[in-house]
Amino acid sequence: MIRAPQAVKIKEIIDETPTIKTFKFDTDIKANPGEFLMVWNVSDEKPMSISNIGDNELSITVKNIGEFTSKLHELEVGDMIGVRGSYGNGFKTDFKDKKLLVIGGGVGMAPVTALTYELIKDNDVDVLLAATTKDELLFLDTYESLDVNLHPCTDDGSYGFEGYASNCLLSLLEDTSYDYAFVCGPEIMMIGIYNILEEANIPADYSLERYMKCALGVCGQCCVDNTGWRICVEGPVFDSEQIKLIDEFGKYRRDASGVKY
Amino acid sequence: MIRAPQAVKIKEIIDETPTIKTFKFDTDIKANPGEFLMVWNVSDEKPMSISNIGDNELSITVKNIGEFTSKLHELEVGDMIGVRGSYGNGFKTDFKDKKLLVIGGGVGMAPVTALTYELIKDNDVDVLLAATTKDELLFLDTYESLDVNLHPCTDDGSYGFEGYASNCLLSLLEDTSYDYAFVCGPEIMMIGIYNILEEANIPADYSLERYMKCALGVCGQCCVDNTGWRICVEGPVFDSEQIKLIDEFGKYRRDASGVKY
Amino acid sequence: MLETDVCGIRFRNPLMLAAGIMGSTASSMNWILESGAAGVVSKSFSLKPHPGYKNPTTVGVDGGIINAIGLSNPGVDNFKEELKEINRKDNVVIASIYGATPDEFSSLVEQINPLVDMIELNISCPHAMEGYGASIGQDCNLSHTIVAASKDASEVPIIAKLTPNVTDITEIAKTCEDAGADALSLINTLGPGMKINIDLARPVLFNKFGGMSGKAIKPIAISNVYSVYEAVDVPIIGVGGVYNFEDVVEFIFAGARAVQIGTAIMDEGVEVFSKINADLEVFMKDKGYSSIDEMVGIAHGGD
Amino acid sequence: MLETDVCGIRFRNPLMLAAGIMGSTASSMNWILESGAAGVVSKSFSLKPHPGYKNPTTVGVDGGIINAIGLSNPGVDNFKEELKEINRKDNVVIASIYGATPDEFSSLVEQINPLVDMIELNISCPHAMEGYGASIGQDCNLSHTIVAASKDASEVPIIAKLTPNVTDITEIAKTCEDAGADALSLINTLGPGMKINIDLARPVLFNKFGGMSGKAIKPIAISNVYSVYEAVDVPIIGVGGVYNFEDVVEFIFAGARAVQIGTAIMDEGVEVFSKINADLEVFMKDKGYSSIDEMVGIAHGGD
Ligand SMILES: Cc1cc2nc3c(=O)[nH]c(=O)nc-3n(C[C@H](O)[C@H](O)[C@H](O)COP(=O)(O)OP(=O)(O)OC[C@H]3O[C@@H](n4cnc5c(N)ncnc54)[C@H](O)[C@@H]3O)c2cc1C
Ligand SMILES: Cc1cc2nc3c(=O)[nH]c(=O)nc-3n(C[C@H](O)[C@H](O)[C@H](O)COP(=O)(O)OP(=O)(O)OC[C@H]3O[C@@H](n4cnc5c(N)ncnc54)[C@H](O)[C@@H]3O)c2cc1C
Ligand SMILES: Cc1cc2nc3c(=O)[nH]c(=O)nc-3n(C[C@H](O)[C@H](O)[C@H](O)COP(=O)(O)O)c2cc1C
Ligand SMILES: Cc1cc2nc3c(=O)[nH]c(=O)nc-3n(C[C@H](O)[C@H](O)[C@H](O)COP(=O)(O)O)c2cc1C
Ligand code: FES
Ligand code: FES
Repeated sequence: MIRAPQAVKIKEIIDETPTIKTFKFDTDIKANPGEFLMVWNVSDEKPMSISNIGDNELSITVKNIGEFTSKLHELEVGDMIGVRGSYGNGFKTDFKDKKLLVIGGGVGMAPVTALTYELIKDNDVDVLLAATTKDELLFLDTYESLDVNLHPCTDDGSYGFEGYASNCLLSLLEDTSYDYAFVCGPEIMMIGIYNILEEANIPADYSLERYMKCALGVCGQCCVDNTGWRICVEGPVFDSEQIKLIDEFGKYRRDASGVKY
Repeated sequence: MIRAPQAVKIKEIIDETPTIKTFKFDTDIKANPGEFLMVWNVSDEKPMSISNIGDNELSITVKNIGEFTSKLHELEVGDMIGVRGSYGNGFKTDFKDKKLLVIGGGVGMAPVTALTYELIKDNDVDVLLAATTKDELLFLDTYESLDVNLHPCTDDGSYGFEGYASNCLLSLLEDTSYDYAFVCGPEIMMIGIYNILEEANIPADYSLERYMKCALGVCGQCCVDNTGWRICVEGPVFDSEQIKLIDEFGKYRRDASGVKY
Repeated sequence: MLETDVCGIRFRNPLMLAAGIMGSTASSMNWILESGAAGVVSKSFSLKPHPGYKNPTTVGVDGGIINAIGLSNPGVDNFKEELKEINRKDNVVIASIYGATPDEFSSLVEQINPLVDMIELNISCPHAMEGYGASIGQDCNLSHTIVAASKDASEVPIIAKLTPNVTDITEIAKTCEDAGADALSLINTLGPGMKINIDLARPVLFNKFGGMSGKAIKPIAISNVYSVYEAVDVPIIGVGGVYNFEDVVEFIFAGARAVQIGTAIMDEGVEVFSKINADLEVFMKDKGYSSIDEMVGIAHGGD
Repeated sequence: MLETDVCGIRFRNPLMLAAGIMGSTASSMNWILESGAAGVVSKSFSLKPHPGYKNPTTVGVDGGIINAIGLSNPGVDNFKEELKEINRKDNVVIASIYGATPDEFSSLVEQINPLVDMIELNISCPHAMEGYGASIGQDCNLSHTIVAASKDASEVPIIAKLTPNVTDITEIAKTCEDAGADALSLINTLGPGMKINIDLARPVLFNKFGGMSGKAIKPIAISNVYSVYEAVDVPIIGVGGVYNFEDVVEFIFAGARAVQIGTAIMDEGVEVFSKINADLEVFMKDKGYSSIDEMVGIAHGGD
C-alpha cells in the first residue's frame, strides 16, 4: 500500500458503455478484489474500485456522473494520472467447489469483476449482471466469454431479464440456492438484495460507498453508524453479519461536510 | 546499531588494575571485535571499545584518566548507564590456521581482547601484553588461562619482558614471523610498532582514537588527514595500507574545537 | 494506577483521541472509547457547515502524513446531535471548536456547554482559511481575546490547542494561560509541509500546503511540551506522534498530564489505545511508579 | 546536463555538502568533492576557537537525528589553514561563518574572502548560544544588519541561511534579500526537538534541545522553499532531508537551484553524491529535461 500518489501512464482506454470507460495502466501496486485506489487527476482525487488485476497492471472502470469523472473521461492513452492504494478490506475469496452468486448493478460490476476472475478458478459461479438498459450492461462481452452462468437483467427489459436486480434474484432463487453471494451496486439496490438474501439465508459480501477524503483511516469522513467503522479500512466490503450492524445502510450517508442526506 | 542511548544495568564490575575497571551489562546490541559504544552517564558521553562480547552481554573496560572516566569508576553494580552503538569498522577476523600476533598496550588491550577470543578458535595466536608496570598489565590472569602464547612486557621490567612494547616485538621477531598482527595502544606506541611491522613486511590492523562527538559519521569531528576518513565509521580500525595514507598518524590530532595538538 | 486528571477532570487513563481523527461521528468516537481511550476530542467544528478543501486532502510522507482537510464539519447544529450520542459515562468528552471571532467562539461554547466535559479551542490549524486556526494562535493578541471570550462563556474547562509554527511557543502559552485557559494541548500539526509529485510536477495536496503529523513530529512536540511546562502552571496535554507507551512516558516526563493520539491509528489501528494502556501499566510496575501524577515532568528534575 | 548556477557561481551539478557535516577539515571536504559533490559548505566557524557543547551532542530519532553540537570550531585562524587545502579547481568552496555582531561577521568575511567562492551566513542554528544563530535569524532587524554588514565586507556572493523556526519564513527571506543577500539557503535544522530517555528520565542531549535533520524534515523544507520562491527573486539553495534524486527534483521543482546534503551521509555514505548525480541524469533524460535551469520552480506553474 502506498500513501502518496504514484504517477502512472494510461496505456489503454476501453469504452465500455455510453457512460462508462475502463482505464488500464502499469503499476507495482498489489491489490485484492474489492480494494480501491484513490485516483488523482491533479485537480481532484476520488476513490475508484479496481476492476481488473493483472501482472503489474491494474484497471479502473469509471462512470461519468460529475465533474471529476467527466474529466477522467476526457483522458487519452499516454496521459498520466496519480494513484495511491490499494486500500480497504476486499471480498472473501477462499472458496472451493462452491455455488456462488455475483450480483452487480451498473458500475457496481467493477469491483465484482476483479473478484469473478478469482472465484471461477475453483467454483461454480452465477453472475447477475444488472443495468438500466442493454447499452449500460457493463462487461457484457467479457462475461459472455467467461466460464460463468450469466444472468443479464435490465430495468427496461432491453436485454435479459426485465426488471430490477432484486426481481431477477428472486426468480433465480426459485430453483437454485447459493453458498455465498457478492453484491455491489447502488445502495437502494443493495438493500433490496440484502433483504432477499437474508430471507433466503444466503450469507454475502456487500461493497459500500461513502464520501472519501484520506482513505487512510484517519479523517473519519467515511465512518458509518452505529459501529463507527471506516469504509476505507474496515470496508468497503462488509459481510452480512457486519451489514446487520450498520444502521445507516440503505438509509442515509454524509456529504463532504458530514451533513447527513 | 542503535543511535539513541539504551539504558543498561551494570551487572558486574571487575577491578582489573589500580586504574582500570571492567563493566558488564546485558544488552541486545550486536557487536564485532574492534567496534565501540558511546557510553552516557547522564552528564557526558564518550567512546569506549567493547572488551568482551557475550550472549546478549557486552563489557567495556575503562581507564580512569579524567572527569568522565573517574565518574564511571564510581558506578556500582545495579547502576544504569546509557549505551548506543555498536559503531565503527572492527578488526578483520576471517583467518584460519594462521600465525597471528595481538599487541595491546595499557587499556588498548580492551578491543583486542574481544578479538583474541575470536582468533584463537582457528589460529595460533601470540599475545604481546604491554603496560608500564606489572599492576597495570590488563587481563593478565585471563590471558594466562587462554590458549595463546603470552608475552607480557613492562616498561619497568616488573613482569615479563623489560622495556617498551616495540623492543619486545623486535625480540619476538628474531625467531618468529607472523601472518598478521593487531595493534591497539597509545599512538606513540603504535607508530613504533607500525614501523617495525612494515619493515618486517607483516600486515596489520591498528585501532585509532580521535575525539568523538556524534559517532554517527556526520559531525566530522573525528576525520583524519589526509584521507578525511572518519574514525567512527571507516575506523577505528585501519589496516597497514590505510594507515600509510593517514598522514597525521603518530603526529597530531584535534581537540573538541578542532584545534590540532 | 493509570488515572490522571487535567484541571480537575478525571481521566481513567492518560490516553485520548486527538481532534480530527475519526472524530466526526458519535459512532466512531464511541468505538474509540470502547477501544480504551479515556476521552475523545471531536473533529473541530464551526457555526456553519463547511465542506473543507477538495481532495487530495492527505498525503503520506516519511514518518507520517501531511493533511489539509480544511476543517470540514457539518456545523454546530448537526454536531450537537453527534455529541448527544457519545457515551459520557466514565469517559471524558471534549468538543473541539473553531471560528474567526470571539463572538463565534463564545456562541459555539454556549451551545455545546451542556453536552461536553471540556472544550478545546482550535487556534492552531496550519491549513485553515485566513483568519482561522493558526492565524489566531500565531498572534498573542488574537489568542488572548479568543481564549478570554471562550472562557467567559464556558461552564466547563477550556483547553487552548497551540501551534508549534511560531518563533516562540512559550509566549503564546503564557498568553493563553493569562487569558484564562484551564489547560493547554500541544502540538497541532507541524509546518506546514508540502509533498510534490515529481512526475506530475505538482504539489499533491489541493491546498498545496498541509500540516504534518505522525512519528516524525514527536521530537518537536516533546521539546515544546518541555519548554511550555517550564513557562506555565496550567496542565498540559501532549500531542504529536504518540505511537507506543514509550512515547507516552516521554510526553509525561516532559510535563504532560495526558496525551492525545491521532495518526498512530492509521498504522496501529484503534487497538493502539488498549495496547498502550497495557504496556504503560507494565512499565510503571517495573519502575515502581504508582501514579501518573508522580511521573509528570520528572525529566526536568535532578542534576 | 547537471550544471547549475547560483547567483553567477557555476556548479558542475546541483549537489553540495551541507554545513556542519564532515566539514571541519580540508581532508574530509576534499573527499566529499571527489565523491561527486560540486561544492562544499564548511562547518560554521567563528573568530575564536569554540569547543561546542559537551556530549551527547547527537541522538537518533525516527526519521533523522537531533543535534546540539554547539558550533564547535577551531576559530578562523586555524580554519583558514583548512580552507587553503581545499581543492578549488572545478569545485565551489563555501565557508559558513557565525558570530554575534555585525563586526564579527564582517571581520570573518574579510579574512576569508580570498579563500572561498561564496560565504554562507549561519544565522539559523537553533541550538546556538544566546545571541548567535537562530536568535539572529528569528529577528528581522538583526538579520538585516548582519547580512548588510557581511555583504559590504565581501567580494564574493553572500548566502543567508534561514531557520524554519519562525512564524513566517518569507518575512525573514525578504529582509535578507533587501539587505543584499545574493542567495538564500534553507532550511537549517528544525525545532528544536528533544529526545528523552525514559529509563533514565532525562533529555539525552547535554543541551537538552537540538535541531532536527534528516528525512523527517523534508516536507517542511520543501514547503519553505516553495513559499520563499514566491516571495523573493534571489536564487534559493534547498536543504533538509535530501536522500535521493527524487528529493533533489522535489526541491528543484519547488524553486531551488541547488541542494545541500547533510544527514543522508550518515545512512547512505559519501557515495550518496555520485549515486544521486547518476540517477538524476537518468530522470532528466527520461522526462526530456535538458537543464536544471528549466526545472527550477515548475511545481508553481500550470493550473
Ligand atoms: C470505495 C469506493 C469505490 C468506488 N468505485 C467506483 C468505481 O469503480 N467506478 C465508479 O465510477 N465510481 C466509483 N465510486 C464512486 C466515485 O468515487 C464517484 O462516482 C465519484 O467520486 C464522483 O465524482 P464526480 O466529481 O464525478 O461527481 P460529483 O458530482 O462530485 O459527485 C457525485 C456523487 O459521487 C459521490 N462522490 C463524490 N465525491 C466523492 C468522494 N470523494 N468519495 C466518495 N464518493 C464521492 C457522492 O455520492 C456524490 O453525490 C466509488 C466510490 C467509493 C467510495
Ligand atoms: C574509538 C575509541 C575507543 C576507546 N576505547 C576506550 C576503552 O576501551 N577504554 C578506555 O579507557 N578508553 C577508551 N577510549 C578513550 C576514552 O574515550 C577516553 O579515555 C575518555 O573519553 C576520557 O574522558 P575523561 O573525561 O575521563 O578524560 P578527559 O580529561 O576529558 O580527556 C582525556 C583524553 O581523553 C580523550 N578524550 C576525551 N573526550 C573524548 C571523546 N569524546 N572522544 C574521544 N576521546 C576523548 C582525549 O584524548 C583527552 O585528551 C576510546 C576512545 C576512542 C576514540
Ligand atoms: C487528518 C487530520 C485531521 C486533523 N484535524 C484536526 C482538527 O480538526 N482540529 C485540531 O485541533 N487538530 C486536528 N488535527 C491535528 C491532530 O489533532 C494532532 O494535533 C496532530 O495530528 C498531531 O498528533 P498525531 O501525530 O498523533 O496525529 C488533525 C490531524 C490530522 C492528521
Ligand atoms: C551534526 C550537524 C551539524 C550541523 N552544523 C551546522 C553548522 O555548523 N552550520 C549550519 O549552518 N548548519 C549546520 N547543520 C545543519 C545542516 O547544514 C542542514 O541545514 C540540516 O542538517 C538539514 O539538512 P539534512 O537533513 O540534509 O541534514 C548541522 C546539521 C547537523 C546534523
Ligand atoms: S476516508 Fe478518511 S477515514 Fe476513511
Ligand atoms: S564523531 Fe562525528 S563524524 Fe565521527
